[in-house]
Formats: sequence, C-alpha cells, structure tokens
Amino acid sequence: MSAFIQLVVSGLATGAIYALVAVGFALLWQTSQTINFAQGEFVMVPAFFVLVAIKYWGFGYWPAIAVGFAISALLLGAAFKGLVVEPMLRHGVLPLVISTVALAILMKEAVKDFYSSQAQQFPAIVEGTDLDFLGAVVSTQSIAVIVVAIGAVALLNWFLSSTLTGRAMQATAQNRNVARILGIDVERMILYTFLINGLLTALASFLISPIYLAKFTNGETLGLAAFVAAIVGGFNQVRGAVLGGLILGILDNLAAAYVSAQYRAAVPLVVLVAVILWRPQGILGRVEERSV
Amino acid sequence: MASVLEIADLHKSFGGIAAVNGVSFTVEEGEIVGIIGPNGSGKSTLFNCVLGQLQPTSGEVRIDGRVTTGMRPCDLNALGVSRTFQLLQVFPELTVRDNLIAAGQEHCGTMFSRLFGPRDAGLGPVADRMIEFFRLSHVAGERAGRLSYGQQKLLDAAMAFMGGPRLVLLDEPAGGVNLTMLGDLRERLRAINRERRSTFVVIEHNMDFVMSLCTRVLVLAEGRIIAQGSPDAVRNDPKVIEAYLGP
Amino acid sequence: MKYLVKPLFAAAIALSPISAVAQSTVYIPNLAELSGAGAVSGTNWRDGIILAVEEINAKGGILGRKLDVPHVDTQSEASIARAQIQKMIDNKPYVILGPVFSGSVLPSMELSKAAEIPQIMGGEAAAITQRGNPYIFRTAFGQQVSMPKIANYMRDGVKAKSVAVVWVNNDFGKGGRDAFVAEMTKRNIKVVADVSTESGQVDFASDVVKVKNSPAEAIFVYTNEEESARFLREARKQGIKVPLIGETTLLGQKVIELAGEAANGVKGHVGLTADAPVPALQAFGEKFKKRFGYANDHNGIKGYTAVYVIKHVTEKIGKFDSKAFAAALHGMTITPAQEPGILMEATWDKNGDIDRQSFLGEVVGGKQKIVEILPKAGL
Amino acid sequence: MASAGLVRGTLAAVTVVVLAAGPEFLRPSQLYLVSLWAVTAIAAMGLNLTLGYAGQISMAQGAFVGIGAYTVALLMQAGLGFFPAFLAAGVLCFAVGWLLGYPALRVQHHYLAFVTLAFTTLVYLLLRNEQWLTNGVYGISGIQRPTALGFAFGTAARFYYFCLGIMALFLGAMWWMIRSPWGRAFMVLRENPVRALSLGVDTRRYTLLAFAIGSAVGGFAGGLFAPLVQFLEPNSFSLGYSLSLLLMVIVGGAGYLFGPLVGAAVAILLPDFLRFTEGYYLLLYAAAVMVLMAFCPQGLIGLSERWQANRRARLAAGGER
Repeated sequence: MSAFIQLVVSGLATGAIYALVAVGFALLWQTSQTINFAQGEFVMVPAFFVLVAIKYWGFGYWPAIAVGFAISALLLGAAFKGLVVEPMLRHGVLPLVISTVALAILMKEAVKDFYSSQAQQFPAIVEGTDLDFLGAVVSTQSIAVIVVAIGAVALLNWFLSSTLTGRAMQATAQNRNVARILGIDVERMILYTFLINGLLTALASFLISPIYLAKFTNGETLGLAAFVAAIVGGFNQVRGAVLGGLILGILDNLAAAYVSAQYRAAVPLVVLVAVILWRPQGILGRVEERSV
Repeated sequence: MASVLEIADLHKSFGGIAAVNGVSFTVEEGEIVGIIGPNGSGKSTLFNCVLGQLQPTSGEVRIDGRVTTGMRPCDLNALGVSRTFQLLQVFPELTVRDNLIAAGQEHCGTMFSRLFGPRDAGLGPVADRMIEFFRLSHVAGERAGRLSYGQQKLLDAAMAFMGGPRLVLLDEPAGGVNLTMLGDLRERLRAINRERRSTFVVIEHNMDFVMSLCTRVLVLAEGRIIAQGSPDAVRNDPKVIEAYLGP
Repeated sequence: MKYLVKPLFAAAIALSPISAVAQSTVYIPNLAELSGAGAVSGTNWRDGIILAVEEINAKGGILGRKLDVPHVDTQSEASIARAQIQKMIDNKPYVILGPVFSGSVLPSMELSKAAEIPQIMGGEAAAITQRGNPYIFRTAFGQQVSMPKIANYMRDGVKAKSVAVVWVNNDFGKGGRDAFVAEMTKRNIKVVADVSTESGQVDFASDVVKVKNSPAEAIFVYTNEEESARFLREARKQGIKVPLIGETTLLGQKVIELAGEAANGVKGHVGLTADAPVPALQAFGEKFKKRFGYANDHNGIKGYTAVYVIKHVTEKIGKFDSKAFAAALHGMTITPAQEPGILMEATWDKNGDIDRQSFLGEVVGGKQKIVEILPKAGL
Repeated sequence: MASAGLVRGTLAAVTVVVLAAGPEFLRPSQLYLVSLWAVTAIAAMGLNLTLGYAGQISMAQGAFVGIGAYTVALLMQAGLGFFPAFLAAGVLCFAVGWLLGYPALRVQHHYLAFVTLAFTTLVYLLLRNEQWLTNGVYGISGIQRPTALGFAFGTAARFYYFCLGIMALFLGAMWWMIRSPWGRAFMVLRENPVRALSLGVDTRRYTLLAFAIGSAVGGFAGGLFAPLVQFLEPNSFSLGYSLSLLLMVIVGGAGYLFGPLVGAAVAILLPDFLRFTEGYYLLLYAAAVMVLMAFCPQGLIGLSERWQANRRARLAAGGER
C-alpha cells in the first residue's frame, strides 16, 4: 500500500508540472488556435535564462529568477506572439504547427550550441528534506512543487473569473467577434494570454529543474505530456487541463510500476487516442459547436 | 410511379430545440419547388436532413419511392440527388474545368476504371459543354478561387448538374449574385429543367427570383410548413405575411 | 528542380579532384557524439583527443608530421554516423577515431573494415569485437570483460545472494544488462528485479518503488549520466538501504556533480578514472581540468590514450601504413615507460579487445575514492 | 512566355544528365548521400500524397519507413529475395496505413496529428521492445543489397542508380495518379470534404486510400532504406524522423509533385554543401523554416512560382508601357 501511495504522491508532483504546462497550452489554443509544438521547450529554456543570469551576470537566486520570468514573458510571450504566431495566423493551422516544430528544434539547438549539451544543476527554492506521509516518502521539494503549481492555477482561475481583464480574456477565447463588438481590446487580451503562458512555463521550469536537472532535451517529454494532459482533460477548460495533468502524472507512474516499464511511454498515448476517438472534447471539456 | 421526393413527418431537434418539426411534402418529377421562410425557420436544416449531412431525429425521406433516411450524402448522390450550399462551395485550388470533372467523375465507371481509365474520366466533353452552357468559357482554365463571386456561384450551380441528377436541391442560389447574373442563372436553371426533366427544390430569400422560377412554393416557419401553393397564392396568404412580419 | 541542380553543380566543381593530403600533416578524423543523447560522453572523448593532439603537435607531431584531427558529430544517430564515416573514408584517413556509442560503432565499422582503415573507438558493447573485424580497437573494456568483474564484486565484495538491475533501454544499457544477468546466473545469484528505464527519463519514483519492494540485497544501476543522478536522488529519498552498485558511469564525475549528496556511498567497478591512485591518471585529470574547465570522466581518458596509441604504434612501425598499423597493434602491450601518454599499461588482443588494470571504488564525501586495484584480466 | 517551359525542360534534362553522370564525379560518400536523398524523397512523396494532396496531416510517415525497412530486413534474413520482401513491405504498410486512416474519419487537424504521433511512438516502442522479432536495441546489420536478373547492385555506384531508378519510377507513378480521377478526388477531399461528399465522392474511402497509399509509399522507401544503410535500429524511426519528413514536405512545397524532392534535398544534400555551418546547420534550418512559413507556407516551389508570377506580371506591365 505504501508503494501505491508513494507512486501517487510522486505522480502528483510530476502531474502538477504537467498541469501548469497544459494550462498554458490550452489557453493558447483557446484564444488564438495556436497548437504550440514547442511548449516543452518553453519549459526547458527559462531555467537556462536563470543559469545565465547567475553564472554570467553574477545575480543572486531571487534576482535571477525575476530576470528569468521577465525574459520568459518577453521572449516566450510577446516575441513568440509577434514574430511567430501572428505572421502565421492567416495561413491556417498547419503552417503554424510546422513553425512551432521548427521553433522547438531552434530552441534545443540554441541551448546546446550556446550553453551546454550537458545536464546542469539548478538551485532549489526550498531545501530538500524528506517527510513521511502514510508510509510514503515525500520531499519538501515535491510538496513545494504541488503547492506552488496549484496556487498558480488557482490564482489564474481567480484572475480569469473574477477580474474584469480576466473575464474579457475569457470572452475573447469564447468568441473573438462578439468580444470585439463588446468593445474588448481583443489584441491586448490575446497578448495577455501569451504572456501568461510564458510565465506559467517559466514557473514550471523553475519548479522542475532543481529536481530533474536542466538539459536541452528536457522539453521533448514535457511537451508531449502537456499535449496529452490538455487533450485528455479537455482542450477548452483550465480545470480540464489541470485534471489531465494530474491524471497523466499518476498514470505514468502506475503504468511503469504495474503494467510494463518498457511500454510506460505507450500508456498515456493509448489513453490519448482513446479519448480523442471517443470523447474528443476531453473529460471535462465542452463540445465545440460545429456547423456543416 | 412514385414521387421524386417524399418527406414524411420529418423531425430534427438540437438539444431539445426543434429545428424541423414535422414536415411532410412531396415533389413530382419536373417540378421546381421553392421553399421560403424567415431566418431560422429550419430550411437549411431540412435540406441537410434530406441530404444526409444531418441525421433526422425521426421521420422518413424517400427518393423515387426508396427510403433514404440516414444514407450518406455520397450514396444519395449516386442515386441522382445533388445540391448546392448556402455559402459558396467550390474547390478554389482546382481549375474551373477540374471542378466540374471532379463533380461528375464519381458517376463514371468503377474505382478501378477511374484509376486506370482516361484522366478526365471521359467527362471532358461534358464539362466543356457545361462550361459553355454556364458561359464560363473565358475562365475555364482559371483556378476557381480566382473567379468573381458571381462566376463562382455559377460554377457552384453548374457542379451540381455534372452528375446528371434527377433531383437538385439549391440552397440560396441567388444570394449575393448581381442582377445580370441572376437573370442568367434563372434562365440556365429553367433550361436544364426543360431539357432534362430535372426536378429542383430551391431555398431562396429573393422573392422575385423564387416567384419567377418556381412552379410551387412552400413556406416554412418555426420548423413547420405553414402554407403552400402557387407563387401567387402564397404571396397573398395572410399566414405567410404574419410569419415574416411577426404577430 | 533547379534547387537540385545547383548544389550538384557546386559538388562537381568543388570536389572533383581531391587534392592529395598535404604531406606535412596526417589525417586522423574523429567521429563523436557531440550532440544528442551521447553528448556528454562524446564531448569528453573529443576533449581528451584535443588535449593529446595539442601535446603531440607541440612536440612536432608523429614522424615529423602534424596531426590533422577534425571532429565530426554523429548527433548520436547511427545513420548519420554511417554517412559521416563514409565521408571520412573518401579522404583516405590513416586511422579513424570514435565513435563512443556502440550503436554508432556497429554500422560504421563495416565501412572502415572494407576500406582497411583502423578504427579506435570508445564503444563497450560485447558484439563489437566478436565479429572478427581486424580493424577495430577498443579503448575501454567491453561489457564481456567489465561485467564479470562487477559480478565477482557482487559475489565476493557485497556478498549478495539476490540483486536488482536497473538499466537504460538503449543499446548500451540493454547490452550491459544482458551481460550482467548472464554473469549473475553463472554465479548463482538471483536477479529479483529487472527494471527497464527510458533514456531521458526524469521521474524514477516507480523504478525505485520496484527495487525497494524486491528482496534484492544489492542494486546494480546501469544508465547514462543524468539518469543515474536522478535515480540516485530518488533512491536516497525513498530511503533505499541496500548497496547501490555501478560500473564506471555511476561513479563518474558528472553523476557525482549532478546527484550531489545522493551519490555518497555508491560503490562499484571503475574501468578508468582520473581519481585512481595512479599518478599519471591524476596528472592527466589536472591537465584536463585546466584546459577545459571541467573534470573529465573515463571517456576523456579513452580519447586521450587513443591518440597516444596511434603515436606509439606509428613510431614503432616507422611509417604511415594503415594495414601495418592494425597488424602491429594486435597483441601489442604498451607501457607508460615506453609511451607516457598511454597513462596505464594496456594490451590489445587479436580481436581488438583491451586489457589493463581497473579499480574498485566508492563515492565518499562527494568524491570518488579508489579502494582496490584489480589486476589485468589476462585475456 | 514559351521560354519558361523551355527553361524548365532544360533544367530537368540537365538534372537527369547530372544525376546519371553522378558516379563519374561524386565520391562514394556523396553517392551514398544522393542515394539517401532519393530514398527519403520517396518517403516524402508518400507523405505528400496524404498531406499535400489529400489534406490529412500525418506525423507517422517515419514509422512507416521503419515498418517497411524492418519488413525487408527480416524477410531477407528469413531467406526471401529482395523484390518479394520489398513488395511485402509496401503491402504491409498499405494495410497498416489503411487502419491508421480510420481515426482520420472521426477527427481532423491537430487531433489527427496527435493520433498519428501516438502511433509513431507506439511503433518505435514495438521495434525496440520486441527483441525476439526485431533484435531490439541491438539493431539488424548485414542487410544484403539486391540482385536483379543476375545483376548485383552491391557497389555504391550501382545501388545509386538503383535508388534513383526506383525514385523515378515512383515519381512517374505519382504524377500519373495525381492526374487521374483519384488524384482529383484526393484534392477535393483536401479542398472541401463536405462539398466533395455531396458530389458523390466517397470521402471515407478516399481518406483511407490516401493514408494507405501514402503509407505504402513510405513502406517502399523503408524497403530501400534497409539495404542502403545496411543497419537498422529503432532510434532511426522515432518521432523526430517523422517530424523531419513532415518538415521536408512542407519546406519543399506540399501539394506540388516536385515538392518532396526539393524538401529532401534541403534536409539531406544541402548540409553537405554548407560545411561551414557544421554544427549550426540544424539551427539555421529551423530558423529558415520559420521564416519560410511566415512568408510562403506553400514552400520553396510555391515561392519560386510566386516569384515567376511576379516577374511575368512585371514584364507584362513593362510591355504595356
């Protein structure tokens, strides 16, 4: 039993990260129909912004983290929107997919060529002490990850539902034309979405890198996990993406332990395909209306 | 002999809201039947149910006496039922001529013969005649996406006739077409109706167009037929006026 | 179409007559995993080579000719490795260095064999030297040599009756795992948990749970650098008490750096290490660190000694003759007295397998400590 | 502008002559590279049918190359000749591709992308884990090159001709099919499936066919890949390979007959001629793809067409003045 709890608790910590990444992914999809194939790299890269700030600019931990958030919002938020997504929107979905696939390659290669191909240690916010929880061992780091991630999502949820700007963003996501008629600055709302995605992925990066080390290939698994989580949970719902992330984190651990370690990567994908074929709107998602 | 199209007590609802609410009518060979009605009265939904794009909730559709409810559009098309859509639906990257051949090729031969047979599925001359008939000769080699709106509308209609259909359902063929082209279109439709004994059902908002083209008009409101008869009779029916102007 | 023609014309113009390699240098290309999954190993290997080449060239080269050693990336992919080695062979190399990944060595060695050019590489898969290829040479133990040493240690040092094995599911990990399990069976030690992990895997919770729940008295960990570090951290977190045993990588510098405290207490066999109580190896380690700013692992030593092997053999045969080189190296023993750059005495057998002393080590206080020197296996 | 056709014809003729004379001036490694280009171009042609003509996004083409390659290697090991094995690879991939088409009947666009992506990963895992069949991570080596009518294609130069010949064959077949009613049906499926269906086009059957034929062509490419590289390992057919094939098709120009040839050339031949970018090629390639997508998603062929159209327009304007 303690083994099972151990797996679930560890899975929750990983799942919380997936959730953060998936939420950003789903937000981008809602507001701008962007399928970001570089989302995993968006999590990989901010850790290196911080490492550069610490190593080359001599910053302390917190200033470096602040710099990391700022650069992420700028590059992964604003610049991504302005330079990559915007010129592509009029061409439809496929060119943008291709472009983000290329962006993923670009980011990986850039980190490898200009920083290092080796895994890097990354400073942690909290010291890692291990606690006993129902016979399972949980490190304070994992708890911090879960708490911060859930806090961030809750904050985002509150922002989206309770502030004027947040509601304007949701209106934009639901129907851009109606939002425009209502006098909402649609362009600005879309920009906000991209900034939020940049910040969420940066947060995920800073949470996960101390545990999993920073390396240029880290995005490959994370990006895939984010897609799967977002689709399984429900593409058009923040709650859905969170649920999808947590399910995926736990499922991955349980699959490796009880199904097959060699096929552990297959289990989430099989779930993904099943969801796409039988419930494409996801577990919590709404059906998107289709006209003939 | 059975009617070309028989619709019996057709219902279609979306999440509890009835879009088509018990519609029955028949269309005989050679007729041009107009369907009019205010926006949201269920005209397009009715078409989509007849043509297999949507599954009716209940009721029956018969083509030439054969029950076709729930059949796929492509199988219906093989039975000689063709349609146009409310919004423009041509294949923009194909040439006008290829648009027409594509519209008729599935009626020629088998899968096998289409792969190994002639490149135009033997439809080249038919397509050329159609191009001439609809006065599109000067743009026959152009990509359809580069045509003017009116020309595309003509092409759209022409495509519906490529398979030599018995029954054609036209969804707002006159929408957005200028007056000169409108006359053209009406004349073409009449000619086809005359020459081939093709049967038409036309949804249209342009009253002049409907009244001058159709032999019979049905009026749809809130998913039901509220009136039908000759164009003149319908024009003067108080129920129709009420449906359009509100109570 | 024209996009196709232009480059081909460019090829015709630029490359038709290959100018004879200038007589003042000798062409010894290095093929390594400079990117992709093998980048850590490949970079170490390359830097070891760079160091040796700089030293040799500073002293006037080999037989008066400077070494021309370009470094080519395989991107850790076999098909690219094959294409690149073909490109090298077109330029008529004297000897080819690399690659490090066995998966890249296996397809490429067929080409060097056909061209009769010796290939000194870093791969450790047993299969490499079992194909009767007279042009392939190792710089480190094959798994068929190192695994018996680990197995002996499991039996005699750890005295384990049952073990768990955690391996990375690629050619390196699977090969080691297969050899290890075979050796365990020979020694009547039960393998009670057989855990496959993914290259690039980040969460090792389920793998640690598995070995923790098994009755294993020792755990053998055979994965690449980062994965080793992540596994060690998770193992410490879940309070694994039984000994964690590794083979070279697990006790390497990079793993210790990445795993931090979690690496302490790890034991195992080390084929090559800068921390060995061998002055030449330690001196090399310092040189390496001074030149490149990071601590080398065994791959750095492999690359460094490979170049000195070329120097020694060439000087011995007195000419640049690829076939004679291969013939001479079979059965040769090189001692540090003859060639200081070899660092440790080493012998190559008729298959190209290498034999030399190795070590049993332990990680203590964030440093690798060698506790015992194992004699040459006597192939 | 009769000269435009003339220029094209000349270019095509020159290309054929240059390729035919290849072994005269290309070194063995370059022969290998051009052979690899031909094989990759075939794989991309298959994807071009599925994606470029029929509009069905697929991230699984690399997996089909893998299935084809392993089929040929394993059947040849079992004693079958190359040509029956080659045929079997195509047939098997046709069947598997047909099955993979079923999800495309239910979902489109990004969902379809994810389903095919999942398929690719599953195929990779199968190739790696089912060691009894595929020899797993150790891979398969020593694959023989084919012999036809007593003529062995063993040497680099002969196999070079073999690969180019098969590529030309597939190019011709593709050209022929695209101009047939089938090709037209694929294109209307891409342009407007709803309208196509109402015109009697059995979109279901053509969607499955587009997947099946495209995959079969991928399988044939794999059948050549095996004797070309002579070493197979699962890693070669992981998701990255499928993505790079996808990039090739788009970069060259999806929906153009020669698009895959150009795309494969950019990805495979160009790096050899841009040696100074060594190490940074992938970086530059990725950046170039992004720029291309922003300005001309029709790819390089689309770009050249646009450029020619502009020039024609300028010339026409100049002529009028």
